[in-house]
Amino acid sequence: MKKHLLRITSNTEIARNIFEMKLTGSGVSLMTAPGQFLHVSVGKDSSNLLRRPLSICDVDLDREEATLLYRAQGDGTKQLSQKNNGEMVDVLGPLGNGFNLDTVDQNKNALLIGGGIGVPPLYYLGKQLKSSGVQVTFILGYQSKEDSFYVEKFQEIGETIVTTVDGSQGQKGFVTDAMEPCLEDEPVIYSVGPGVMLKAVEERAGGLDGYLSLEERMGCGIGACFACVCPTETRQSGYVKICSDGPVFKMGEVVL
Amino acid sequence: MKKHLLRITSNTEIARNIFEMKLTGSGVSLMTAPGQFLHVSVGKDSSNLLRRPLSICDVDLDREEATLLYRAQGDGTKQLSQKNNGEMVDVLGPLGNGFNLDTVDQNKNALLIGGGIGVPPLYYLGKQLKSSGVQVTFILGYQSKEDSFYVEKFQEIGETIVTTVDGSQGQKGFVTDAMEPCLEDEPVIYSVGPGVMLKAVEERAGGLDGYLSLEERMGCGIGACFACVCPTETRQSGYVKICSDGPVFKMGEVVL
Amino acid sequence: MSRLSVSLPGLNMKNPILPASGCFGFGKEYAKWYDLSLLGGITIKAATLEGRFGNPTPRVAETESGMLNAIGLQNPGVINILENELPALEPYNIPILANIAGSTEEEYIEVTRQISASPLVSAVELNISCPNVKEGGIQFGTHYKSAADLTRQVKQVSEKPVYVKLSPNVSNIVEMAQAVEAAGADGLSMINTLIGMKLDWRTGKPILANKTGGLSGPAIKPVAIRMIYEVSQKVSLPIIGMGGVSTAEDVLEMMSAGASAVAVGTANFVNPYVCPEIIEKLPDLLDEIGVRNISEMTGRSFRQWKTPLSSR
Amino acid sequence: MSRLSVSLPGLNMKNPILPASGCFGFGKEYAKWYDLSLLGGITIKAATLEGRFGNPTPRVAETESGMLNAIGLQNPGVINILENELPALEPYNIPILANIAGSTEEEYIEVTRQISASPLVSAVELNISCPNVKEGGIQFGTHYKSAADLTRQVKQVSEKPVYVKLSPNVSNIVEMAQAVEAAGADGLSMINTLIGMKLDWRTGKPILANKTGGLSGPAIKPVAIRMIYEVSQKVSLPIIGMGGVSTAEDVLEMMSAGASAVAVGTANFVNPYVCPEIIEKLPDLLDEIGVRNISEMTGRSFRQWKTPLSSR
Ligand SMILES: Cc1cc2nc3c(=O)[nH]c(=O)nc-3n(C[C@H](O)[C@H](O)[C@H](O)COP(=O)(O)OP(=O)(O)OC[C@H]3O[C@@H](n4cnc5c(N)ncnc54)[C@H](O)[C@@H]3O)c2cc1C
Ligand SMILES: Cc1cc2nc3c(=O)[nH]c(=O)nc-3n(C[C@H](O)[C@H](O)[C@H](O)COP(=O)(O)OP(=O)(O)OC[C@H]3O[C@@H](n4cnc5c(N)ncnc54)[C@H](O)[C@@H]3O)c2cc1C
Ligand SMILES: Cc1cc2nc3c(=O)[nH]c(=O)nc-3n(C[C@H](O)[C@H](O)[C@H](O)COP(=O)(O)O)c2cc1C
Ligand SMILES: Cc1cc2nc3c(=O)[nH]c(=O)nc-3n(C[C@H](O)[C@H](O)[C@H](O)COP(=O)(O)O)c2cc1C
Ligand code: FES
Ligand code: FES
Repeated sequence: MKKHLLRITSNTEIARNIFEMKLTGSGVSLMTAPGQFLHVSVGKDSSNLLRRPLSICDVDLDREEATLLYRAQGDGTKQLSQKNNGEMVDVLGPLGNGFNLDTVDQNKNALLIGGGIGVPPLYYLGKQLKSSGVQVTFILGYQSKEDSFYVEKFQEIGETIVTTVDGSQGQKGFVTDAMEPCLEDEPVIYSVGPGVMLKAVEERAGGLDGYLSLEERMGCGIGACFACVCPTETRQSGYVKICSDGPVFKMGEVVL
Repeated sequence: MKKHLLRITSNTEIARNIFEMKLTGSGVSLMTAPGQFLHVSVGKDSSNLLRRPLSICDVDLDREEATLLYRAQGDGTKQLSQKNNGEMVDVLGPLGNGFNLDTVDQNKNALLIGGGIGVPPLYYLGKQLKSSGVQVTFILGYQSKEDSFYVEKFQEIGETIVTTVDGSQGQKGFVTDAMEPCLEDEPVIYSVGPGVMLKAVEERAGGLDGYLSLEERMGCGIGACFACVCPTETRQSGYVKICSDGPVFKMGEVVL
Repeated sequence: MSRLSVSLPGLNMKNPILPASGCFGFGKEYAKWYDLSLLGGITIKAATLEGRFGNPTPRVAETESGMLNAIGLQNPGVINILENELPALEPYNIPILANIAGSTEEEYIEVTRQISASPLVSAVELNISCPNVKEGGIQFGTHYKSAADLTRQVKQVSEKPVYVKLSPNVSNIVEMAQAVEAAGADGLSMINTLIGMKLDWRTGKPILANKTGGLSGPAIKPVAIRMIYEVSQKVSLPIIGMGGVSTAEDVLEMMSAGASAVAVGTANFVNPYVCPEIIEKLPDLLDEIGVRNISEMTGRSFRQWKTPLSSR
Repeated sequence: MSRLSVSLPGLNMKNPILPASGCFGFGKEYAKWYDLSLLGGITIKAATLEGRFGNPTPRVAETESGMLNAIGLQNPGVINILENELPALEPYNIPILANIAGSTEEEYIEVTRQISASPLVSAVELNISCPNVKEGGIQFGTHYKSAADLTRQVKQVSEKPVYVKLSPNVSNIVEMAQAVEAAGADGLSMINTLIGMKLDWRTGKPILANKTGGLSGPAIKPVAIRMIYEVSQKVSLPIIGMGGVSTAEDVLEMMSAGASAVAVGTANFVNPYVCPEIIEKLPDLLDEIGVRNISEMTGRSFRQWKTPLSSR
């Protein structure tokens, strides 16, 4: 595992408080599995000690460029949003285990469901699934039109259904409200978002195969501090560590 | 009293670890008295809480530009040295009371003695004394040639004697070793430097009139926290606050 | 009554913000920066019976997100304060909380008697938690019995409500708070500084002439929040919270933990305008979370968590 | 013997740096980052008799220059540790300090008996200072008598030297240290975390599910330095210092205060390479101040200040 200094090539606000940051450096070549994350140092000095886990949203291996999308909400992500092109960002990664792509065969469909700031990793995942011949459908949930991002980019990959809580774009409601019709051809489900959303997705999925990417506050990000555990009934230990055993787990594996 | 955001117009290393920083902004117009200082915020966030007191080295009132010279030694001044042109620096000031220029009449001479990083304020002082018709002599003490700075600029104002501890430039020894011959015409003395040096200067001065600028670790910089007191026998309170009563005191006024 | 106003024994404040003792002198220096009548109140620097010079310098050192101080209760003595310092604050017409220290019980009592009699003083703050003096101070603040005894005696002579300022350097802050509550305190101030130290790694010597000093600033805020939270559930006294507060958000965090008013110390050195800036921002934050009156914030955290709350 | 080597009871270390308990798991995660044999030693995560799941999440929160944790002693239990975790550390051939916790005296004793018997364990560290569990932990660490009793009993069964890990959440750290010294401890580890708390100002709710947590990181270093300084002058036990260390300079500061070895905790999360980077830098710093052997640094501060030194 590695620590890298990556150079910012762009860092722009693409929706309300949502930033797209592009980073370049030799470390990018390791970032091949969608669903993995980078543990990003936000401060210049010691007042923001903890790194922020951010999913890899896209990777251009030829240009050695990785894309992160993040919401500038707290202290750390706000600092990140103020960094300029040319500045270096200290990241650990890629960390964790990404989505298992082997489980979809080409004839199957995939349904990718993302809520809010859980949307980013689905982009890299969607691209890879598509290029291996899978037909991909997205359901992307946002608060409102102003909070939505990357919708057109998703549409380039596959059918994209947008839901907003206030109905200002796409369907009014939650991602789960849009799932029903997409389940008919028994797709493999991939979902990223807050815990409550994942739980609802799992319930709606009614036994279909799927993978969920979990979020939790992290310390080390590499499996050493036990900050990010999640109970499971399927493993003897009784828990998994989201940072190193996950963040992606098979549906049903963990207790949400 | 005021807090200003000044813009860096240059920040360059002019000798080993010695930086010259030029700052511009409307606040500069207040910085008319040599010997005053700015209380400079060094960090972007809260890990370096305390401001650093730095003397005003020069002011160009027309261009609204102030010059600071500082040694990048500790955490805070090192951070300062990494700031780029265009960045803003948050300063309080001008703070404290500067040198009393009224006490020298034009026919008198002035002897300005500075040690190490005490040298900077003597530049602005020397310029003002000269322009009011006083003949100015400098004794500037440095560790070695590599640590010396601004010598040519001082020479433009008046005779400049340099001492270095290792003899690599000017006379070998301390500033006090060079004082004797300069005392003949009974100059008014102005001195800035570490406490031990000021004490030695006061002793050598043998009763001549003079002013000393003191250093102490500061909290508030404005007289409220009592961090920077110095005992005195001439005031009823028994102490002075260096930040607000000083940093410049008449020789003999404080107990060094 | 404005939405920012709070009311504590002796302290009717138009907003919950007051500078912390020792970080604001006797006010006159900051009066050069802004109109002090903007403040909810002022805590003045500790008064002792005689004037004190305090500790040798250096008296301050920087630490990560904090600072150490070992001023040593320098002040001109109670008479001088009453004659020369307090009158200057009269025009601002805001409550004044007089911080009191001493080496002996007798000294505390005498200073309280004198200062609490001043019409300019709204309440006294019993500093039994100064870590930077050899006698008095923290020695009273780390033993329940001495703290309670002192409180009782000071209450007997005080003409104004008495806030006891607690030291965080104790094993059980709740017992300490309960002891002074039982002894008759009208309120609590917490926390004073944690005892800390910094050495120069090159020489191995302490930076402070006094060797140890009091740690303040954002670094200690989590300790302050914890202690205020714990104490506020177990006593029924109002708490003036302090320790690392430097933003309006910090103020609301501390009130949620159980404080009824909030004092700002070290942050004044970082930004002399910090108090009025915080006061100005508070209404916006209250709007953001839909709270009408700031006094509703006090103790929100445990009300929501349904923890038994014996206070207020 | 290299210039960085230090020798403490049971711990012959080629340099004074070891990761702190709970911040390094059982080593295997960091083994993916660098060769663990570079370390002076390793402190493993607390072992209890049975496996424990620990507290609900969130378990960590960020504070200014620090963090709060409330892991709650999650671990797979002593048998599992002996069978599955420790053997993986054998190849690195460095001393292992086994951190031990329990809810009752009996549990501490039993865990010590089992773990101290392992040839892979060089010494045990008695964690009587965990603030994040309801039973055991800090309740032993804030009462002199319970701390001393526990130490005495654990010493009776331990086949290895015993370090007692002290809590900073006490009124008098020196008395605590002296109590465990008298009870037979071979060394001290200090400090564990300060108890702290953080609330979300918007909701008023604690960030940690456990509400309170242990404060660690640079914010607490001044408290650690002060306690190590005070204790090292009043006891004759070697001290493993910790609390906010993140640079080689911090290591030398802490040794100057009186530590004989230094543990690094939170800083591992900031930079997984921090321990080897510190170790690499130490010789340069020693050169800079003209010190030949790092062991000479221990207690420099009070040697220079001519304070009576009863230790070492
Ligand atoms: C595996 C993983 C992948 C993620 N991917 C993305 C992404 O691609 N884009 C994105 O915007 N966000 C992502 N998140 C959430 C992101 O980590 C948090 O939004 C971010 O850490 C908040 O930091 P802050 O500085 O804004 O908040 P602060 O409040 O300053 O954060 C304080 C501390 O809390 C932690 N924290 C706060 N909120 C969260 C949260 N929701 N999840 C985890 N830790 C939190 C921070 O990491 C930090 O340690 C991901 C989280 C995980 C676990
Ligand atoms: C009135 C006055 C004028 C000064 N003018 C200049 C100047 O023009 N150029 C210059 O280079 N230096 C000047 N100094 C000294 C300068 O303030 C310190 O060198 C500087 O604060 C050190 O900060 P640091 O970040 O390098 O050190 P750190 O060790 O990171 O500082 C930690 C803390 O200690 C304080 N501190 C450390 N050393 C000193 C010191 N020698 N004097 C006062 N505080 C100290 C810092 O201000 C800070 O609060 C002046 C000092 C005073 C009191
Ligand atoms: C320089 C300085 C001087 C202080 N003097 C006093 C004092 O005289 N009396 C007192 O009760 N507290 C004193 N304190 C403690 C503060 O009032 C406050 O309790 C503490 O600093 C925590 O708040 P903060 O983190 O906002 O500074 C002093 C603190 C500082 C930094
Ligand atoms: C996430 C985390 C888990 C910890 N777990 C333990 C533990 O199991 N046993 C123990 O004695 N100390 C534990 N500690 C305390 C550390 O060992 C150390 O004493 C403390 O964090 C101070 O050092 P630091 O500031 O370098 O982190 C833990 C600390 C952290 C941050
Ligand atoms: S964040 Fe440390 S174990 Fe996952
Ligand atoms: S620095 Fe506060 S009184 Fe001088």
